[in-house]
Amino acid sequence: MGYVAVIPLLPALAFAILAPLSGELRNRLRGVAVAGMAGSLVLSVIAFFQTWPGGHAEHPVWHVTFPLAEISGKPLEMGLMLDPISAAMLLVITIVGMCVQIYSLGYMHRDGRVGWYYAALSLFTAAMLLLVLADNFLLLYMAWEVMGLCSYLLIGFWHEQEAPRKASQKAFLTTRVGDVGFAIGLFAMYNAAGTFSFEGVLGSAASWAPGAATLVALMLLFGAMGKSAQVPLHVWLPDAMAGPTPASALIHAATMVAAGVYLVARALPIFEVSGVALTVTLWVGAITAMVGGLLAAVQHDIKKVLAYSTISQLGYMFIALGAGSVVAAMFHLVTHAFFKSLLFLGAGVIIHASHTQDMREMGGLAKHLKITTITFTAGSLALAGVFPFSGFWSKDEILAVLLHEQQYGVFVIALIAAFITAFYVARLWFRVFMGPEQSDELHEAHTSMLAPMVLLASITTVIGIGGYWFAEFLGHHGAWPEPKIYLPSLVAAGAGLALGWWAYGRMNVVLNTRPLKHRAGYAYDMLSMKLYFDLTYDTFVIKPYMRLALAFAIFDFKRIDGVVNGVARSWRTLSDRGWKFDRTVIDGAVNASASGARALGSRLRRIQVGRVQAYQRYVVGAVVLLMLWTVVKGA
Amino acid sequence: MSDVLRVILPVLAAVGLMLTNGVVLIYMLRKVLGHLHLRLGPMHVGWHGVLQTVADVGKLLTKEDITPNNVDKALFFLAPAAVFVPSLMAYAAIPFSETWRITSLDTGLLYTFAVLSLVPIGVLMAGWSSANKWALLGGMRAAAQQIAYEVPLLLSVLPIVMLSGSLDLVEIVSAQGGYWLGFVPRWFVLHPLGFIASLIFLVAGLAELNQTPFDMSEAESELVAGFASEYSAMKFGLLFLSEFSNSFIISALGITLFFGGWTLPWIPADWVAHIGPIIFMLKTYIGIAVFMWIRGTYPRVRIDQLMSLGWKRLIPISLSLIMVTGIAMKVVESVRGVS
Amino acid sequence: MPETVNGVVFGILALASIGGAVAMLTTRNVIHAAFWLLEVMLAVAGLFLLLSAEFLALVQVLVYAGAVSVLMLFVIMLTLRRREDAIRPLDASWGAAALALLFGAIIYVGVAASSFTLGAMPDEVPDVEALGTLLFSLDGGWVFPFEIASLVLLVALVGAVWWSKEEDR
Amino acid sequence: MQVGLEVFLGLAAVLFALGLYGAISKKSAVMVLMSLELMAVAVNINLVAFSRFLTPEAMTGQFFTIFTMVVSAAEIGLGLALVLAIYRQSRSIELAGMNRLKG
Repeated sequence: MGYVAVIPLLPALAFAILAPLSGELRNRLRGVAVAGMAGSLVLSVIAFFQTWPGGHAEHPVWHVTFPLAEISGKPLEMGLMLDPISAAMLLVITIVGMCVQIYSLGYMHRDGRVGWYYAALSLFTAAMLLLVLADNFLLLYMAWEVMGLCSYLLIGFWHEQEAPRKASQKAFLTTRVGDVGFAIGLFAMYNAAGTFSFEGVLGSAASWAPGAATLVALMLLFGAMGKSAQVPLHVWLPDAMAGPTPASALIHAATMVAAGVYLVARALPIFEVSGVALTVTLWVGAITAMVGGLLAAVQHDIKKVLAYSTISQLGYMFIALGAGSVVAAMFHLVTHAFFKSLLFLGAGVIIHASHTQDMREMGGLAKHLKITTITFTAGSLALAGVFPFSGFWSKDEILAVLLHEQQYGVFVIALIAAFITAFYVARLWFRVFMGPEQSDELHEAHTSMLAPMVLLASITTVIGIGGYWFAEFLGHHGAWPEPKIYLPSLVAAGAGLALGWWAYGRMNVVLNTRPLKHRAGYAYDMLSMKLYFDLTYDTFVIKPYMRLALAFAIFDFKRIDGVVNGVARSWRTLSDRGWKFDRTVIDGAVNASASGARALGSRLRRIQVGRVQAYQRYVVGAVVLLMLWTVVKGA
Repeated sequence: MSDVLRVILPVLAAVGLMLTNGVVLIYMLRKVLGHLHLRLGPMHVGWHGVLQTVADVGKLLTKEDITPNNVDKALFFLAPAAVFVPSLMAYAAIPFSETWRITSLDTGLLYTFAVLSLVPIGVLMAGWSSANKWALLGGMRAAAQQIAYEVPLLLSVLPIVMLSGSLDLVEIVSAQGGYWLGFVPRWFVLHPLGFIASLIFLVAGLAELNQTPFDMSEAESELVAGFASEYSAMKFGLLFLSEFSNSFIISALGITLFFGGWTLPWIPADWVAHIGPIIFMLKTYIGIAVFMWIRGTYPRVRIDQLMSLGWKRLIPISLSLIMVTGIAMKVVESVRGVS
Repeated sequence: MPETVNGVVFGILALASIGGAVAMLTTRNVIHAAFWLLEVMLAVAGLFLLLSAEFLALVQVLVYAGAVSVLMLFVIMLTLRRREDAIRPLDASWGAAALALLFGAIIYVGVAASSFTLGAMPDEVPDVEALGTLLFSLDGGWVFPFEIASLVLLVALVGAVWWSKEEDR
Repeated sequence: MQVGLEVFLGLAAVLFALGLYGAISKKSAVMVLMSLELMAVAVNINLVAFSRFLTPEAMTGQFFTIFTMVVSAAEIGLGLALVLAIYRQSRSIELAGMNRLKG
């Protein structure tokens, strides 16, 4: 099964081919990236079916390691492994990645740097595939950082404009905060376990010193919160929407942001040892699900709605993890990857068609963009959790886990979040697709953009039913939904949709007044200020930091420069003296020797007659003398 | 005494061959060129003019030998010999058959080229000593041309040396025995690499001979008769003779290197064992006829065209041919070694 | 008997080479000097044959006689403005003569004092095939020096072409 | 008469001395180059003679001769190119005139 190692290698190869080329050539060769992706997809499908039926979570299907170095006697090994979780992730990444790459052929074809876009996309895919195949936390961390870089590159893809540039810096720096936590967690982990491999770390977690597990788990969670945009490190994700939409679909909806979930899912035994960390995870997830949902409900930018929705759904996954269920979290990750990337791709088409991102300037798209409408609707319903779309099944599973773990408080929060989700889905849908048309040149997108959407929509529609087998695949017992769970869930979703319809869909006119704003002005303001997160960071982190930097700068100018200048002045005086000494004594000696040499030279130049043969005679004469000496000595 | 005879007799034979060859070739040239020009050539002296050349030789022998006033006398007298002697020496290594040859040398090919490389010196000598600007220009042109084309001529032969693994002309001929695919004679001209080499050899050989289309050195319309302008009587005869002898040698070399020398394909070797020299002479004269054919057909090129053809085309081509030959031989060797 | 033949041949060649060299140095005509040099080269090629260095003799003819001499003649002819310029003063120099004589004398003394009293040539005769094999064999052969020599020649060729380029400098 | 090694050495010495005389006395650059060739040839005779008498099988001297031939061919090519270049500059090949690089 060595071909598994080729899966991340193919996109990496595509990057290696594309990156060094000139822009023009790179644009023309973007097919290389698509080909690499296709190869990875085929191999991933094969790998998935070789892993099937799974069920043996402890032992990977395929595992290879090689020693990298030896640190104080302990071998540092790197390796790749394939187990059911990896296989499922591989499939998700490659399918979504393939869809996005094909979609981008149409979406990005007029961009002058499309080749670079494909190169970065390939590198990202390679890193993500490596991440899910890694058999240890260190390699995972490396891939994690490469993905961070790619995310930075793709958010700032249009770096000629200010917003993408700032957004890319924000994303990079914010996730970096989480990554510092991750790094500390790695140090603590190595200290405790003496290894980075999943096997060694997770196997020995139960026997660690008290508190070590909690520290490691919390630090890993912190890293995951940065990557997966959990409150309070979520602020970068909405801004990241400044990047190209297909890249957002792949990176900021389907895969990279799910890496945090994947990390926690992998490290869950440590969390279980700690207990505290598990609770923290649960509540981080609950708060994020709530906050994300609320903020999504007041955004006007269609991509930002989806971004906050992503934050909210990732919160859901953390809830599942906090409740100790890898299956529920992973299942929601999978379904969410498909329907959210579908929604993003649809949003791309919508933005293309209506030339704006502001939902207030949209409307009536259903009449003209038939296929987009159908696929987008499928994605919306999945997000809202309506039967039989995939979101219903995966949310149901999370709710079931909560009930089973007797986390009633969080259960209620999750239900409310589901209600809010349904509400903003309805808001989005009615605003975009219903109502009067705001533009008269609406047109459907190219087939190369629609085909991936249709594929994703069909997956979204049918995949939910596979939850039972997915659980079995991951080595757990599958279960079908029970009425006591799906009834409240359906009621919440239905209520949310109904409220959305009542507020936005009921009247077939453009709404320039906002019903919610009228009824709850204060709350609305709070939400539209994004719950003051950015403001808080600005006031308490960025501004003080700038002030501190300014103070240091002033201190630097006044005090340190004064000292430096004083030293410089005294040096100048000193060197002045030295110069005078130099002139008289040392130069005198040098000049004396120089004039001596010149006098000697003027004598010697007389033998430099400038005629070749004179020199020849000197040489021959010298040789003759040498030979004479030799002969005389020898005799 | 027989030792001395063994040395002297072949030399006398070579001189005889050279003189006869000259006489025959003059007649042949006149006839071939005549027929190429759709005329008859000499017809009156003897049957179809066969005695015309004999009469010409008589004329040359009996004419007054004029020595112009200002010439550099020593060199003027030496020059015809300096052209004639190397040309004569070149016969020493030509194998008329496996046994019919003046001397057997391991380095026969190298010897022939070394001797031929002395010809330009005589030409320069003649050109300089004549104290005539046409002669000097012609001599320098001829010498420059021969020097320039000696290089591709030598290089074009190296692939053959590599393929046959010997500098010995007899060995090169025997390397061409046998057949490819059972019926194609293993002549090097039919070998893909040898074919290219033979083309280079033909062009360089023509230039080496100062023959049309490369006859700038004695372009009648420009330089009277080139380096031979001031010569008359038998001195002129010697210059002329050695020129014909040179074309015989180049043709014979080409026959030896590319066309299987004295052998005939498809006929058992012992049938023709005793007529090898005759076959060789026939082939050589066919080669000379081809030279004459070219001479009667092509216009003259310009001197700079000639030089750039030699240095910028033929030398790079023949150098890469050597490289390709080496690689091909290694490949074939390793393939054989594997199978 | 062969010894005698060898001796006679050597005598002729020695006379030819030394005589040619002297003639080259004493003739007043540069063109004649070049031809005398050619004569010396051919005589030396004969000496090489006497020393059983067949390959070297042929190379000597090909390179020195065939190429270098012609090159010399070309340069002489190209650098003469009139035909009469070929006749030059004799450039006799007693100092140079004394120096060269001293040099030769010391070498003669050195040779005479040395222990090289090998009368006859060894019976083993070097042959061309062994020369080629040794020249191109990788182990213990001369292939690397040979390649370096070819590089030297290439560089010299390029340099000569560069120097003699007429314009653009 | 027996032709021994020292005879060849003596011949080479004479040729070398003659070449040396030419090289330091002749005023024409081409003549000097010709004299240099004479010296090179004398050296070659020495090498081949040593090789023939001392190492007939290994042929060391013959290989050295090949290399000296290469070097002297390179030298003569460059030397003549130089002479031509100088002639083009100053219309003369007299060595006495070639002192423009004198400091």
